[in-house]
Amino acid sequence: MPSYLPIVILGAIALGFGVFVLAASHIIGRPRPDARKLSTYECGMPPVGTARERFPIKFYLVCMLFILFDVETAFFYPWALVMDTLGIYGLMAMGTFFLVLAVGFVYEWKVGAMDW
Amino acid sequence: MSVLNQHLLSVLIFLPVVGAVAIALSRRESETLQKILGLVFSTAGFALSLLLVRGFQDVAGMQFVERGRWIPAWGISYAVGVDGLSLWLVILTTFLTPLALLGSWSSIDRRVKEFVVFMLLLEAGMIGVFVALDLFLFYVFWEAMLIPMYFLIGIWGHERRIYAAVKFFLFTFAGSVLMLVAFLVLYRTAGVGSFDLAVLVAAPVDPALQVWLFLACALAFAIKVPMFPFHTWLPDAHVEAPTAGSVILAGVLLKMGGYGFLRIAIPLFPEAAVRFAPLIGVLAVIGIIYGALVALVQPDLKKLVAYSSVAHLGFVMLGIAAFTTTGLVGSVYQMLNHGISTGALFFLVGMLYDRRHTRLISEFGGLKAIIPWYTAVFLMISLSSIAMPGFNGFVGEFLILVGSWPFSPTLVVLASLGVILAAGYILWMVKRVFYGEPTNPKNEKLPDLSLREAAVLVPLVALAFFMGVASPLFTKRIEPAADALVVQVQERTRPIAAASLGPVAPPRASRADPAEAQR
Amino acid sequence: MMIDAVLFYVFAAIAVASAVVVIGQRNPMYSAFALVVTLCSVAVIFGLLGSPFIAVLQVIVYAGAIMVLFLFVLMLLNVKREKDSPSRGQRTLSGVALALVTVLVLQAGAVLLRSRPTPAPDYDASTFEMAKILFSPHFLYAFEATSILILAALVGAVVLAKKEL
Amino acid sequence: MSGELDLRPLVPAIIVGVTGLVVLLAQAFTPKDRRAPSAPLSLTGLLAALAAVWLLASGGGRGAVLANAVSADAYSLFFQALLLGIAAVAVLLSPSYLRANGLDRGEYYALLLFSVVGMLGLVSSLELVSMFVALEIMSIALYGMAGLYRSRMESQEAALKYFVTGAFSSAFFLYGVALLYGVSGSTSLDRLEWAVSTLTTDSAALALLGAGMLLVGFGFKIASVPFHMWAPDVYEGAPTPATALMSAGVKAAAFGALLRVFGSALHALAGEWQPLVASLAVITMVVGNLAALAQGNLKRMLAFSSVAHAGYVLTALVASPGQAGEAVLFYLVVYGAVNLGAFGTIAALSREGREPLSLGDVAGMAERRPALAAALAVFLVSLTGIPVTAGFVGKFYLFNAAVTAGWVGLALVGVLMSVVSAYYYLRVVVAMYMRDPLGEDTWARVSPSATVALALSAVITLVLGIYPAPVLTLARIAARSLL
Amino acid sequence: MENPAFVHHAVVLSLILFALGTLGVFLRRNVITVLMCVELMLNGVNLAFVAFSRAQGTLDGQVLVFFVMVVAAAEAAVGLAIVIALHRHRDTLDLDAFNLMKG
Amino acid sequence: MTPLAEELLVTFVKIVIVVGALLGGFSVMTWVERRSLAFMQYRLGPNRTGPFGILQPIADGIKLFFKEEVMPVAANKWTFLAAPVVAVATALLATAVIPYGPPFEAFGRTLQIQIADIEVGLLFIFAVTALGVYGVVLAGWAANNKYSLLGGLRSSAQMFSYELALGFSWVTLILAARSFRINDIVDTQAGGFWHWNVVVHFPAFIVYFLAATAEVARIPFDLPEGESEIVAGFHTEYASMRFALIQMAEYINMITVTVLLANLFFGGWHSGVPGMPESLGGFPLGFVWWGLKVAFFLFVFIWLRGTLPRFRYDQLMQFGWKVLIPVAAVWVMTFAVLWVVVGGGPR
Repeated sequence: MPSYLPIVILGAIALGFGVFVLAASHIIGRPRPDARKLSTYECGMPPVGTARERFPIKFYLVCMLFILFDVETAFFYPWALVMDTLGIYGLMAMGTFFLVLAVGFVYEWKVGAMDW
Repeated sequence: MSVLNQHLLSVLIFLPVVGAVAIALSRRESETLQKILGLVFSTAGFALSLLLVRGFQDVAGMQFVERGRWIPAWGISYAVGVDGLSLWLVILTTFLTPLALLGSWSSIDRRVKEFVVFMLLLEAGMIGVFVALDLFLFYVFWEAMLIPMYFLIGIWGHERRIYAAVKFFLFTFAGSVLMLVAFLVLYRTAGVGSFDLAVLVAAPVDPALQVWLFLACALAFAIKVPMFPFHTWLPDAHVEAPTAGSVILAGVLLKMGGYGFLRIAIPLFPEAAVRFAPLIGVLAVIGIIYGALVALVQPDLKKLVAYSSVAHLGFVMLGIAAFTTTGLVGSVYQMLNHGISTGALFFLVGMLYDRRHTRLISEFGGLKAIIPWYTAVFLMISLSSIAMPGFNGFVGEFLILVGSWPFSPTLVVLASLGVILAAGYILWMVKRVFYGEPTNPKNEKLPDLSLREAAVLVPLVALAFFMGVASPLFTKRIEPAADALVVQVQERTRPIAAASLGPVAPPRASRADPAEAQR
Repeated sequence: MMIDAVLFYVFAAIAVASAVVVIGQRNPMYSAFALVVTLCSVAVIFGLLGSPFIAVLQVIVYAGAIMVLFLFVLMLLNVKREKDSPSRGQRTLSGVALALVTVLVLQAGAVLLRSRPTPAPDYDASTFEMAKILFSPHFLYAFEATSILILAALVGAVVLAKKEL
Repeated sequence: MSGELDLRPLVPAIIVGVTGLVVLLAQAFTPKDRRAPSAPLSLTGLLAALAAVWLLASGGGRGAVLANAVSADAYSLFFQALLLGIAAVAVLLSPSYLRANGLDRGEYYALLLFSVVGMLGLVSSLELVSMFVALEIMSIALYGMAGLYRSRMESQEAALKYFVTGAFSSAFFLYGVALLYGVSGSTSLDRLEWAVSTLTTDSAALALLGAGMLLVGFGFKIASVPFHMWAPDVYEGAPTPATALMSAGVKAAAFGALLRVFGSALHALAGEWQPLVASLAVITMVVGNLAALAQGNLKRMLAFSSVAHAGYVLTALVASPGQAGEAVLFYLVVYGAVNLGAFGTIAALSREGREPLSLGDVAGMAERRPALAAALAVFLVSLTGIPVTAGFVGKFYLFNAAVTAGWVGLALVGVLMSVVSAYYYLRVVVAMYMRDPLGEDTWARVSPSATVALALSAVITLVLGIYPAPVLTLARIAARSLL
Repeated sequence: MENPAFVHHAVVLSLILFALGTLGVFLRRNVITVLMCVELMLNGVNLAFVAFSRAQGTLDGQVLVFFVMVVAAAEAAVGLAIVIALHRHRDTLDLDAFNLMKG
Repeated sequence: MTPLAEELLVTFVKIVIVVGALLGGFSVMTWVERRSLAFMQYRLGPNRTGPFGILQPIADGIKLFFKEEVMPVAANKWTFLAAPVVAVATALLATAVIPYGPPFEAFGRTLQIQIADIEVGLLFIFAVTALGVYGVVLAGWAANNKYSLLGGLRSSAQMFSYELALGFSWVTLILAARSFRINDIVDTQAGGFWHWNVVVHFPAFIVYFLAATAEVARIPFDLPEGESEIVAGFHTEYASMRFALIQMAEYINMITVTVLLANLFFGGWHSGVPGMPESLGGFPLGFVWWGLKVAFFLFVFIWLRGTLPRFRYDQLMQFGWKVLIPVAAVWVMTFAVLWVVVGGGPR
């Protein structure tokens, strides 16, 4: 049996569980909807406009930083795995990589991309 | 040979360039200085070019040859030299340039610096074309002089100058790029790894291919000449160009087409040349008659002269197409004549234009009484232009007609018709402009020739006479080269004529030696 | 092996179906969701092809990071549906593109199916081996260059998106 | 392992990259009210890298290092010198333009340097993935540069269009790499060359498919028709010095890689891809030139002209790798100098967000700015390909290569299109020299650094037109190391 | 390791994904959707690399996926930054609307 | 019974055990948390349902099941419904590769309560957690409520910001263990508590602990909810079992990170005292040590909640980016240098 098969089974079970629970509650629950209940919650006030408004660019910047540094960590994992066989060479290779991105990090910091 | 003699041609080419650079570096305002400098440099060039005549030997083959490595990777060298075909054309160039500068002394009144610079660069390019012995070098000069000419027409020309300049440029450029491709194909098929003319002449090219290559080259040259039906750029360019531009254009630039045939197209592709000779001859005669007829009806002096050029150069092409020694000599001689007489005519028209700012024949009349000296010069140049015996034009056209007789009596007869027509349009024009009563009151106060103008015209008139009288002095230098060319072409084409009987081994021995091949 | 094959075809079908949704949806939000599904299915296929590390990476980088960025931007900019009626020219263009791509795909697919390289020799396909290759001198240049690439993207994105520098 | 770890070939790229980092940090640590010394730093870095190239070259270059991933053979050294020179000139052109348009930020220079790192990598990679990463570094940095003009919508649009087409083409490039990897089991060019020379029919089809996709990817980068549609918009919208870098540098680098891949690694398939390249060349020349005829905007006109020039360069690719290499290398030098000059002239006159873009803007330039007009005229004449300018020698070389390979038709199309191009190039010359100026001369005084840049370009254009032999020899040596 | 039979089908799947992405780039007008389609194309590339890696029995293909992913991430970051920058000027993401420059 | 069927059976049993334990753990945790918090705050907490209120979670569950389902009309129906499913599914999936307790001998084979032991175990968790963000994003977007959307953005931004630090904190462990398998990492810590990673990789531990706390949005990092600013964050509009699922996911995640904490940094099932017997009367003692550690850290989370105030959102983000990530990254490089200098750890 392939080693990953249990994961697939678990995944199916997990999804099934979520769906099942929702479905069960849907069957059991007694919906008595009215307009007020179904309106969007806005601290008791009638909702103003739609929620789909524009939000600060900050969120984009931080997410952008995240994905770029995320791929950096993606390189760290295999490196950590084989670091033993690489020795000084691996250290230098990753050190250079790291330093370049550290400069990027410092730049972002200074330019205020991480200020909230 | 002295050092100067060894490098004489290079000096001739680069002296104007040096002058141009020097003038370009001078201050914008010092216009007189620039004019004087231009004159000094070009006159010096002329003086030096006379050394060529002195050192020239009346034999075939290149003289004053100079070779230097340039782009060795492709077998491109800086190779220059003169022979009988090019000698006088070089002199003509150096001769006309100072005159042109002098002639436009006062008529060019803005951006003088650029004018002089472009004139000198143009001179360098023209000399380069006439002395280049390497196809690449030839092409470089051929195209390079387009630019100054383009500016001369476009900046200092008349009302429709921009249109004329662009048309001139595009026509000649379009023609020459095809020539470039032809050169490249030749380079590849010849497989000698060299652009040296002599080497390439010695390497035979498949006749079928020759046809295409010849056509490509011939197109470039025919446009430049210009041969009918590629002449349409010429009236525009001539009319719109400033006087100096017209003079150089008519006097030298057009010769490059004919020269190209003699130096490039025919020696390289003799079989194809022989095959197309009848076509060229016919087109040449059409040009003669067409040019004359159109000139006849021109109301504009400059246009009339321009169309007369088409006719005159038809003679040149006829002589070339005939391909006899006499015909070739006549063609070369006629090129010189045309340079002098048409150059002078453009000067004269320009001088009139400077005075009246019009070139319409109808604006004039009875000028003989008002400006007698001018009239006298005009008359003499006109006679030269219509090939009056005693003048240079006669010698050239006579040689051409005689030389072409074996080629095609019919064409000769038709061409003779052109001579008569030429007499017609020129003399009619002279009559309308100079004779009769002064009809236009605006002409009454016209001044006669100034000293400067006289200085421009006198050498031309003198030369027109001299060349009419002492033609052997000139032709004997041309003859050996022309003869050698004819012999060479005949040698090359004979085996082809016999090819139907079976393959004939090309005479390798003679081809291995470039100098031999030239002869 | 049977299980592998079954799973492969199941997830391949899911991948293609959701990819069709990606390009067929007018609402970019749904396209994004569908793309996440495609990416995850492809990740499973990576696993089936014996590259668990790549599979995991696919989820981490694509699904977990890149697509989140897409969703963020969609949410931030409040992207609406595409306009319903493309112009005639566009429809023609789409038709032509569709036809062209279909033909090319059929051609290329045939080529791909025909060209079966020699069966793989026995080799150690562990993540450890892959990591060794990744950090071998052969890829050293690409690896280090990657850092510059990320840096350039970082600077470029900040320069473009930040309100004030 | 240490033997393989000879990093000397990478020194120029490392210098440039480190300079980029320094510039970035300098910008980050410079207070808001002060200006970071970005331009001098960048220039120093580029010149240092140039010196490194020279040292490498005088040491005889290096073969492949890093397990055949990168090399400093004559070919890549030639390109590296060229690209560094182009970048240096672009840097010289930048400060005055950036200041005139309020864009004077260190990020610009950092991105410029990063893109140069990418270009350097592109020409020295012997391996498709390194090549791809380098290509992406270059592209991504340039996306940023194109969109740098934040207050102008055109600039953002340019960035978008460049980005979308760039990303799209990268995907094609990559799929091509994937297919070639599928054929050879490796992305090393030498392995690929070996694999391609021992193909079965089925895998040959696969390899060809890969090569085709690679060609599409490169086609976008060199802006050959039909992958050119981004070029005019991007060239127009981007800050002009960036456009200069794009047109000169990107094209050179992309051709450098293209030639390496197709000329040497995939040469066994030449019979198959050459017709493809030839037809690309023809439509590129025709469409580029005809489209340029219709342009009123100088930058757009130059953009289409650069499309057309990609076509000219492609004509040489049908020749044997050696000869094609020589011709392409030399032409790229010429083209680099000329395009830097042409765009540089526009950039140098920029003032307060405006730059001379119409024929009316340059009308009568010859009387007001004779030297500048003369320089621009030289560049345009060189683009046309008329002798005593380098453009002629370059085109001569390209068409010679095509003719030598037996593709006379290609050369014919090339020269005829040159005639067409003469018309639109000359229009600018006409405006400058033969028309009267309109209104006051409100353009900027050309700054000293821009003067140096323009003079350098003009001198190179003329000198290479008159005496090209030394550079030709270098190009030949460089191209030979490709074989 | 023995090759499962579906390796070649995986390559074809990669081609299909790639083609669907290409098609999407042509069909969709929304910039962000177009970018997603490019990601889809890159994903097809990744699949091709992995499948070929398996078929060829070399691990290089997997390594290449790394680089493709980094590039995809970088492209997404820059591309979306451009989208945001453009959105600041114009309240649309329709590719056809970006036609300031014409000629 | 064929081997395959046997394996499948074992797998099913494992899955049932793990999922059941997690769901049970979730219920118990809610009770424990409420009671403990109450005690810390000098109140009683739920004490009516059953002895000590122990049946409270069941009551809650039943209540939620019968609760009325409400969905705002402006919401995006399928996305709205998908969000809790995604949340709970990813939370459950992440537990697949974690070993719960030591391997032990039973039924003539070596067993371990671990659903799948795959090569890239640790990264699998990372990947699935990364997918967990979608639950939040979907929920926030689908409801079409300003608070939900902003809350969703905030939560997800917080999640991936700390995910980065979390990911970095594992790198040195992988380096030392030369493996992604959690079992291998646990095994490197055998032979005494000074081998525990909390000692060897102390900075990594700090980073992990803080990042994990933030990742599961526990106090002091529970910014996604903020009654005063964004109401209940991304799940403002959720009620009934949909809400329960989201809660469940959060608690499962919390259990996951706690189990990981015990496994990765505190020696897992290793006692930490040399010479301690492996098993007592056939019962593997590892379960005891392991259980104690997990229980302790679960309590620590509650404890923190009872004692600490919460950050401000800007502080939270800045802390993540400007402190945690640099520290984690620098530690990785430092450790690598040390590793090379020392010449590598024991193999």
